[in-house]
Amino acid sequence: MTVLDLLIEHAPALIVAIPLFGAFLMPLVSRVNEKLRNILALSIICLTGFFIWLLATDVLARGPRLYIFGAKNLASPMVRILFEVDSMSIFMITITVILAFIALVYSWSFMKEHDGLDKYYTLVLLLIASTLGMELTGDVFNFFVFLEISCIVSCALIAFFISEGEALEAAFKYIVVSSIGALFILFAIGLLYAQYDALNIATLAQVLKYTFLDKIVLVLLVVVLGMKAGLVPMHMWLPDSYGRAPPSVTLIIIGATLASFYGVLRVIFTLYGNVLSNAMRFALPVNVLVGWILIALAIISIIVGVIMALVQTDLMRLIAFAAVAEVGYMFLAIGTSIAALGSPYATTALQGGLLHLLNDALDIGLLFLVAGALYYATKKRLLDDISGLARNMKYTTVFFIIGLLAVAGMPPLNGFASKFLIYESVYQLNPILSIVAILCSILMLAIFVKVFYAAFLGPELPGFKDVKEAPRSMLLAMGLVAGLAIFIGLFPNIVIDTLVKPAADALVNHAQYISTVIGGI
Amino acid sequence: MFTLESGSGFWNPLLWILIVFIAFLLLYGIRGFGRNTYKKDTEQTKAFLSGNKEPSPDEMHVKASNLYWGFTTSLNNVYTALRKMHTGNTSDYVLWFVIILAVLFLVFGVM
Amino acid sequence: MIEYIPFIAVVGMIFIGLYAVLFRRNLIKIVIGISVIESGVNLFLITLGYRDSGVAPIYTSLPAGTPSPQGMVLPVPQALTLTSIVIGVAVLALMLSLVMHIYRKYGTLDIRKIRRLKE
Amino acid sequence: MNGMSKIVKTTVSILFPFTMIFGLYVIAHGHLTPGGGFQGGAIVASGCAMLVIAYGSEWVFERIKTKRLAAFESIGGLGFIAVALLGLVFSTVFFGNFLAGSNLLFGTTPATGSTLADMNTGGVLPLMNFAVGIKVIAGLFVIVLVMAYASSQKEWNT
Repeated sequence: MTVLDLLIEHAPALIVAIPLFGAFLMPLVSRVNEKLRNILALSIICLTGFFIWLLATDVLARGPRLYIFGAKNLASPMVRILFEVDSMSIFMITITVILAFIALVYSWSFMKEHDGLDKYYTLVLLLIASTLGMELTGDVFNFFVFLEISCIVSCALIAFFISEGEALEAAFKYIVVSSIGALFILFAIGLLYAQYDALNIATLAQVLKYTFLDKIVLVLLVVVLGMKAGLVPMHMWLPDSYGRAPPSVTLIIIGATLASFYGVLRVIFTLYGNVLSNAMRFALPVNVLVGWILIALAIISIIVGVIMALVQTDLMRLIAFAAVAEVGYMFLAIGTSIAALGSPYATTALQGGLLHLLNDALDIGLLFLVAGALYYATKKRLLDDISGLARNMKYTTVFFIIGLLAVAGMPPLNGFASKFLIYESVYQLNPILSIVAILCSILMLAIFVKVFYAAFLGPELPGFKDVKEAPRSMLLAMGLVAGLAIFIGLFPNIVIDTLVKPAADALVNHAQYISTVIGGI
Repeated sequence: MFTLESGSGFWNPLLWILIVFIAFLLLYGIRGFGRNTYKKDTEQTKAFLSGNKEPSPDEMHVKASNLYWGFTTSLNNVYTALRKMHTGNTSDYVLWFVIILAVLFLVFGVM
Repeated sequence: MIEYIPFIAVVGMIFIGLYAVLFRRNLIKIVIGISVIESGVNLFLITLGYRDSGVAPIYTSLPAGTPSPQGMVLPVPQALTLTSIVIGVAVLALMLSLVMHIYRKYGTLDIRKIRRLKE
Repeated sequence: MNGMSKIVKTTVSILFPFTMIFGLYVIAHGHLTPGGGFQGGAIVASGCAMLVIAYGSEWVFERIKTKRLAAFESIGGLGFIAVALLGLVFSTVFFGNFLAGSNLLFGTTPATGSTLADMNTGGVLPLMNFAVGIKVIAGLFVIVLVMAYASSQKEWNT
């Protein structure tokens, strides 16, 4: 066994352990030197990325991996803590680590003038570790624990600008909503444990029978995770917290939100994968019912998100409402793929939804970074107060145009590639849904053209004569995201073939997920 | 390799860029047929406001909240309803969650 | 019948907590409501692990004559509950400190007045 | 926050050592009896909170630096993960219990059946309990101190 094999074997544990270790190291290091701390945080993320790359090459080539904590030979497997990594997890952790790297590069300059940065870096690394944990774990209770850690840490980070009352308010709303949600998840986990004496997802998926209690569990898990992902009408915490958190943090919180979305996928496709298409309700298979419920909520999300974004005056809040709409597109694709399970366009829809997950993270993230750069340069949040910034902030303007086109789904940027797949597949389920989605996408373009006009064009206001371009690290971060957006836009096939297709296959093929655990013990 | 198949259609970004490039070339060619009467730094380039003076940038600036006035006014009913929904009250956030939970319980036949 | 009483208590506590979160206006009372929901869920987990006349699951201090694994209560729900309690402490501390700072900024604890972020 | 009356102060002075000892006992015996790092840490931290209430936060602030407590908290967290990583090194699995049954520190194999508990068992569990204990003591004490500090500030409505 070579060193490389050993590293790959232990990669699932190390991917979570290294950011966790780094998080506790931060307060000690920042007593020594501030610059050293920033470099250390970045290198920790790079190291995590290296392990993710190692793991990804192995999992994509050889199928799911199992990592069992604490013991080599298993006497009673059901109570062991285990991580299970399949292609879907690989897809998610790749997104998370990319977002984390960009956020840390961005916060080098953005957070420079604030104090309490040792705690900031600790919390950021904890948030990254918990998000990675949510995506790697193969155990419902650990999922809950990581979810709660990410709630607590995100709440503390949202309240980072503690001198603003609104930040505190947003953080309080976030913690109330998410802790109630997490408690309901714990209740659902208790119900599962009471029936099947098991906590790990694969064992549960194998023995699940869709009893009365399982229905309760399904509803609880889907609704709570949907709320954490920002599904209308449970989305209201999202604009509050996205709009008030520091933009670099927002990027990582987007990652945590997407991890909740991943939870929905895991629950529906893997945990309930065996039973959904067999059980009946209203003379319909339950998967059709679940699919149409998700589609209905998704369409409402798209419409409400876009319509509300149009009238926002606060730039970051506006982008947050656009993020709600983007989450709606993802749920639309997923709902279609569940409702039409087995038909050829279901796979297309699933691939489109997953690709859109990546694109949403990048596009919305890029817009938040640009909004943060504007805030850094002008110290103004409201759109009415800013004007004519394109004269002094040339690079930022270019990045905003890229983000604008990408988020509105204009060719040839990445947003179009995924929305194209979603439109085409949803059209085969029901044309009206597709038409609504396209109309809302056009409205989204109109909204961001308005933002572009208001912030970058127009006369030069006297207060902004000597506004400076954003510092270099922020430009680098924005450039990285923009570059990725263009790359995925021009070569969507490369991403789909290497990451998205295996992930979609892993979701649909839940028998493999189950047999990895049952066979591996 | 660069063509994205969706089962019923396809999307090729490079092809698209090629077409747009050709379209731009054509437009540029058509533009060359026009007459060039534009002269820099003359009266011609100034805004004509019926002889009035040009106002200061502050007054001239159309604020973001005034854009799309027609759209928001015609959808006034929708906006009133949505504003009523977004109360900003934390209890209401949780209430929506409980309502969705209850509705789905009904749909799935738990209650 | 008697073994159902804890479950009834669980449902009761969750509903009381939800009532407090939904209809009380004081921030502190909302925090208490969340705490009550959490206690209800913890009680649920503990009740799941209960076994009639079971003993604590410690092998070395087993009373003589107890059947080895069958006579013990389940340890896993207890571990889950402990984890949940630890998380609950963190959430509670965070919420209370947020309430303190909110009171300082807004001068009120009424949830209906703490809504600068709306629409 | 000012201190309370002399009676309270005296009572707290007498009770404080016992609280400490009990908390440390719960931490140290975490692998044998109910309790462990978090519970014991909470007991110790509540003893410290008692001190804050009786003597006032300023009295405590003169003697304790929150920065040092925060460093202790990091050390606790680092220790926990370091022990887990050592498990990876010595026992080839993360969180592996490499000390159990090794006849080294905490390495004796416990006797089954109804016997007296042996302190020298448990492998890495006691070490993890100590790490968690340090972290929880420091963390909860910092929370109490920061809350006391925030609520003792004069300008409340700014």
